[in-house]
Amino acid sequence: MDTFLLLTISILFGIGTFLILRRDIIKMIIGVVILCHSVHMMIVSVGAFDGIKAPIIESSKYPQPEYIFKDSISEGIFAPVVPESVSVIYMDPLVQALVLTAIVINLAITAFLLILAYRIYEEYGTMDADELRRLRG
Amino acid sequence: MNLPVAVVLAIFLPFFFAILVPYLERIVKHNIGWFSALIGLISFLLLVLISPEIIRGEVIHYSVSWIPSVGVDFGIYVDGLSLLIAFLASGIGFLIMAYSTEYMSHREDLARYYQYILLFMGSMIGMVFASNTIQLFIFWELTSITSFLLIGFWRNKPQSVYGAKKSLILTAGFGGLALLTGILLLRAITGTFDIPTILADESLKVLIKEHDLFLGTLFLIFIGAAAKSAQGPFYIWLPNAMEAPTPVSAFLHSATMVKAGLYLIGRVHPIFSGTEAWLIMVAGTGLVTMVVAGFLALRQTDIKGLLAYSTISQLAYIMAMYGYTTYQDPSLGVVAATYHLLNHATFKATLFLIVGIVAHEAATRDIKKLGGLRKEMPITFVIATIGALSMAGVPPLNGFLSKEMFYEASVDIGASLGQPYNLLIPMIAVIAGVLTFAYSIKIIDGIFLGKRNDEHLPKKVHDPSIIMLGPAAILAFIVVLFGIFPSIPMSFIIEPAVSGIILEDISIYASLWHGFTVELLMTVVTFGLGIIIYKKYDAIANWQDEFNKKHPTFSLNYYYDEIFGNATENAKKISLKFQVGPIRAYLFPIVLIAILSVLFPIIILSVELTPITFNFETPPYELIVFILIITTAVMAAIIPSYLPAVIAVSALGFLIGIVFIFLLAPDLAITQILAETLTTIIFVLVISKVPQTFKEKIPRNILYRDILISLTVASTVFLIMLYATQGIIEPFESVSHYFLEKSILLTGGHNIVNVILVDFRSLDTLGEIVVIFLAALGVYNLLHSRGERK
Amino acid sequence: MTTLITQTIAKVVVPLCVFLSISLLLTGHDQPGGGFIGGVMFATAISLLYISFGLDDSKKFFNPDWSLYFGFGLLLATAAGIGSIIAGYNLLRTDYTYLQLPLFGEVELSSAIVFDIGVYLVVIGGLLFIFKKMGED
Amino acid sequence: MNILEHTIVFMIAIPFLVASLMILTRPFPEIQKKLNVLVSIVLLILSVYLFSQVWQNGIIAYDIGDWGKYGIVLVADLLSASMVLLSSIITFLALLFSLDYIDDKSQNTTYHSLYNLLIAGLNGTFLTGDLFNLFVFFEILLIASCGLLIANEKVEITPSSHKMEAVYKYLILNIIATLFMLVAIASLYGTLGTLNMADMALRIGYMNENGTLPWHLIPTALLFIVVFGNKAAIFPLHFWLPDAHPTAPSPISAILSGILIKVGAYGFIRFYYLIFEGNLEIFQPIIIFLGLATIIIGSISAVGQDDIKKVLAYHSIGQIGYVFIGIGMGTVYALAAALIYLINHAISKSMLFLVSGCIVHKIGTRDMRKIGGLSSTEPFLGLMFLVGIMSISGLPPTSGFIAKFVLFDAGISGGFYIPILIAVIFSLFTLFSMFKSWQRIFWGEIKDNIFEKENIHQNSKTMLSSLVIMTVIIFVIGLYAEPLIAITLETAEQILDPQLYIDAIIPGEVR
Repeated sequence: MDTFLLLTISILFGIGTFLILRRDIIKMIIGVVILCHSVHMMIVSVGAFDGIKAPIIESSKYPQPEYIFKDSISEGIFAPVVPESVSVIYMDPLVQALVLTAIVINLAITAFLLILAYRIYEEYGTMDADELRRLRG
Repeated sequence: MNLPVAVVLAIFLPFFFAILVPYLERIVKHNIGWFSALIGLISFLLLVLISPEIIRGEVIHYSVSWIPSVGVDFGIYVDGLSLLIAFLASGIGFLIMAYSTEYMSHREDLARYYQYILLFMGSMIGMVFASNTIQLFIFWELTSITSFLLIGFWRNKPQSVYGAKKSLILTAGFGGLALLTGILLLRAITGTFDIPTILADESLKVLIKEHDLFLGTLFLIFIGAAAKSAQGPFYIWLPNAMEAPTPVSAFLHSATMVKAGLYLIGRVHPIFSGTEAWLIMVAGTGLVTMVVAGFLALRQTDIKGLLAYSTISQLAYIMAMYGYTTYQDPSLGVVAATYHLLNHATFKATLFLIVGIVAHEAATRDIKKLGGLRKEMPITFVIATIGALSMAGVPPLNGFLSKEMFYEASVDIGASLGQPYNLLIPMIAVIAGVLTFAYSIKIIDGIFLGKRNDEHLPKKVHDPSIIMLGPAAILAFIVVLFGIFPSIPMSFIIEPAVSGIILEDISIYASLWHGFTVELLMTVVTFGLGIIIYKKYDAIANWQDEFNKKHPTFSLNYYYDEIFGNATENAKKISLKFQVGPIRAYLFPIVLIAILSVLFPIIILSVELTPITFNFETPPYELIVFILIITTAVMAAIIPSYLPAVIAVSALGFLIGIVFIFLLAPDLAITQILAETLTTIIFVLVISKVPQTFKEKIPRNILYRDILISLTVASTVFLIMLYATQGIIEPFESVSHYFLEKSILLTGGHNIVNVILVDFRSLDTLGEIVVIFLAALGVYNLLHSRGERK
Repeated sequence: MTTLITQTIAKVVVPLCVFLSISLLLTGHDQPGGGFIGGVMFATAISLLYISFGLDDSKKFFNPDWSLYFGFGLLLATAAGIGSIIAGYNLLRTDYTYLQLPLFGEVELSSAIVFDIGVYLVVIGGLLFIFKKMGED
Repeated sequence: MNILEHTIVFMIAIPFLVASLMILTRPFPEIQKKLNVLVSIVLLILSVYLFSQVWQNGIIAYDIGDWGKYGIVLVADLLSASMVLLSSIITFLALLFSLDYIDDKSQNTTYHSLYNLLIAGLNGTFLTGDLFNLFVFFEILLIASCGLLIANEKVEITPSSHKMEAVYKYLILNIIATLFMLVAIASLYGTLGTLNMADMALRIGYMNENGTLPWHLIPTALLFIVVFGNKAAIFPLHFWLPDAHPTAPSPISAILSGILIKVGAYGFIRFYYLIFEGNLEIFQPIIIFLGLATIIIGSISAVGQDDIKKVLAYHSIGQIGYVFIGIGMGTVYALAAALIYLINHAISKSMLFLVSGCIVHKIGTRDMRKIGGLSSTEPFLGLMFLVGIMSISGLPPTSGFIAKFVLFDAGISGGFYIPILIAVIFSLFTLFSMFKSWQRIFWGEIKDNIFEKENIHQNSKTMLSSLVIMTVIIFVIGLYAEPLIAITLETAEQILDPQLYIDAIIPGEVR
């Protein structure tokens, strides 16, 4: 996988970490958003194989099975068994599906968090997270 | 009747009726006391029924499987020792409940009172008959809890609350936990909870004594017993327990519950005794406690307090005597201890009942306000004198005999230990005896002799009715009877009990007059010194008061109050240190654990970092996007004003959409861009309602620290991801092959990402829409939580 | 934002977006798209409507109860899952068939579409519910 | 077609379905309530059935959509089935309680829907056999509990500012933790090529045997401490709990404390004893250490509180520490003890929160400095509270005693003397602060003004009945613990043999 991409992801993670340690609630939420972005890209980048096409099959309706799906640990075989001749041309679809789910979940949570921030402003009259200390002790 | 059934009935009858008491009380009203007393009597008679068997030297042992998975049975084990304590519990219980019918006002919550007492009685009987240690512990803790409830019977008095809490912490808490741990250690050594098994097996006993855990086991079990019997540093709970109604004090805190610890010592005597640790711990604690408590008893002005300290001191006699066992003579002291245990129950209960009567009639318990009541309360006076003189060890009462035996045992043990103990231990014994004698006189002199204190006493004071005098009279009669005819208790009670402890049959001869011996000399010295001490006491008391004023820290209660009284404030300080409020402080641990989780394997486990391949073949246009991503992220971080920062974040989101295009993920790119649009809209909606900026001023050092932390986290993540993106380890293959291969075949879909979402992993998608659903409901709740409250 | 220009644009764009979102939903199984993407598209379109006409004004002619949408959507998605149990399979099993339609030729019909419509409705309902509530506040 | 074969999935699908119905039936509040109670009973019965099936037939694996291990698999082994059963009991009783306790307006709108989704989240978390799916259910749990935290009680006891603050802290800390979970999942998938937990266990076991386990899987596994530790509120990840639990409405506090923090303990057991079973010797000392630290901080902090629900919340922290030392010790007996402890704490602590709810309902304050002498007017509540604190303090004859006894016994027979010593010492603190709180509330002088407030309510019979049921459970376990101990021992044996779990999902394989 592209090392520069990994570096970008890590730096984004670092920036996100820096932001969630701030006092400003909006900055914290921005930090959470950035962390989410970083994690999403991370998941996509661990995809099992680097293809050259998006995982959308254009061709035949019924492809002939090429892989063997079986587990035989005693022989050191873990499903699926991919023959030597096969080279995968598609990107790993699973990680993309996972990230899609994660994006949606994080969208919902960010929305909730933002409105919570608004309500906190209403209650406390400030955006300073350090002022949220009525429950200490 | 089947004997085990009788025993089980004797245990559970009180429990059963304790539950019924509140309902019965609605029917029989204030006569509930008599009803409860009847239960006590029935239990007593059931025990009488089985006593011939025990006197013959048999034991009743019967058990059923209860929690077999951990090897705990429910069983009964009746021998002389347990029967003795059970007789005390049920017999004195009966007398106390009868006495209480008159003592307790009808306005009190009688149902609760008798309920607790019956519960206690059942627990006590159950405790002594338990055949395994866990069962013993269960009933043991039940007695502590019922004691707690009874001490706090008058719940709105602050002293009751304090006393109840103290007794609970020290007996159920400290002692109970120590005992439980000790029991578990014992089981770890022997592999069983069953008491008769351990008692019967000589090889086990040898094993225990040679085991590494022996000292710990003995220590913990001893702590449990000492806490219950108010010995050593744990004595402090007993004086405060006197806040209970006086019959309760008589029953629990002198005659029965505090004997539980001694019972336990007697029970484990065959297991642990004969070792030096046993001698030092048990006898040593007893000897120290008897002197300290005797001394403290002498200076009490509250007669109930005086009796409390005297109880501690008397229990210490018994404790010391049980501890007197050396390698030479396993039964040394055991007879005397068991006999004194019985005697103490009789005379101390008598005295408590008298105190109850006096306090009831004269409306005070302060010895300075009392005095000269002998003419008005002649019968009470006689009974009280019998009790007090027995405690003082005056012949021909039973206390005299056991005191003599105590001296004898002390001399013997001293002799067997050699210099300097042959003088030291008898001396300590005599000092304790002197103090006992002095405070015994003080009770009689303070209440009944001397001048009547008209200033404080009510005009008319008289003997109470037969209901209150009866129980005390019966106990006093026993005191005299056992004193004049010591062979009665010896052959019927003490012999079986002692043989239950030393595990062999024994025949004891005792008589009131046993010739001129060293012990008799010691007794005479005791009486002489006792009178002198009592006469000179005022001087000692003054010195003591001075000392206490100068050194307030020289007291166990001081430390108890320091620890538990100020516990709330101290603990609050600690909790404030951790629960500081700002969320940043709570986020650090998460970040730190993340960092540590990478450092830990590298440093502690010193794993080898396997070589990896880097890939720097990035097209320039992608590089530009990466640089833009970082730039926008940094802008979002450093721009103080919200709107530009949000726009920067939004741009970042779109750029990430472009990265997804590079990664050949069209669905993701569309989703990312649309989701970013929506996020931005909500962001803008929110920041339009709050101030446009906050302008946090970050101190230099915090800035550097946070940057350092962020960089560390970033490199942590980088390191993990670098290895995680090295591809799937041989010989594994990704399950993605399945989706690529089967998608069209099984679902007919060409867009595999979508197929995974709606077919292969549709539960994830269902979960994801549930999160949206929940977010919508959550937002509703958020916005409506203020509702009408504004 | 409630200017004539934006309103005019909205009048054109919103129906287009709605149409696009429906087509994204329906073709999702074979092309990029699907219930979630379609739903977000729809939500974006309606939020554009809300923004350009103002929430209060747009309520006059267009005021659905979005909570019913996401309630019904989840019901549909779960029911689609349970439907496969009634059909004798495990939960959320999907199947497909090819239909010969006169105009379109051979069309793939997947049972997953029901589930996807549920997703679509929840996304629309949930996101727009949040917008509306926040906007009303 | 046998519909009962699908019991395992109904535990999740029915609450989903009902949650959507609750939104659609908002105009009919009475129907909502009755329907929800009915569904709770059905779920309770189904969870009993599921448990009995697992008990008789062994581990049940259910492929969602029949895709085998490539899709998402739900797995009911003894551990997850008993956790589901426990959560059904607690949620049912808490629901009964909340019917008359929660503000009517809240109930008509979102409460029942959120409640069902919380149940679904719990069941899903316990049953899922897929790591990413676990993440999804964690998020469901998170948002559902946040939504419920801000539901209103009939008594206006908690200012909404407190609720906002508590939710904010709870949410942020959990979001960050779950993001780390995603990092860890990414790392695991990138290395192993699977998300199925059984498959992962198989592959890691294979690599352990061949000595080719890549080093970065150890930090990845340690990252899960953040995730599960945060759910379980172990030190130093517990900071959200003392804010969130007291702030929530009492029945929700009961669920949060009773069952939600157990999700973390469950996660620890599942993750380390299944997937990283071969590397346990690295993790066990860490778990014990964290458990002890949790006990110490929880027990000490609890002593210093004046707020009755805060005392209970801090005790939840302390008590979860005991569960963790049981998990860390890792023998069959110790794991069984940890489970017993967990079950006991779930029931006793929920009951205590419900009793405190009754007190709040009646008196309108949580501050113990303002309450006193309640036992003369509320003897029944006093008794219930006493039973609860006896159980938490580990006094016989309650279930708490059995729990403490087996845990200490397991520790001592396993040779863990120092951890057990610390645990014993700090259970004294538990006893002290629990009984002190009881005395402060129920003994002492009655404060004059407590009954004069306007917003006091009588405790209804349904509220009290759920307390009574819990008391009965506490005593039944306390007096006849054999079935529970036998079941948990069997469960622990199953946990310690991951091959059983793997076989159920990937049949026919020898590891």
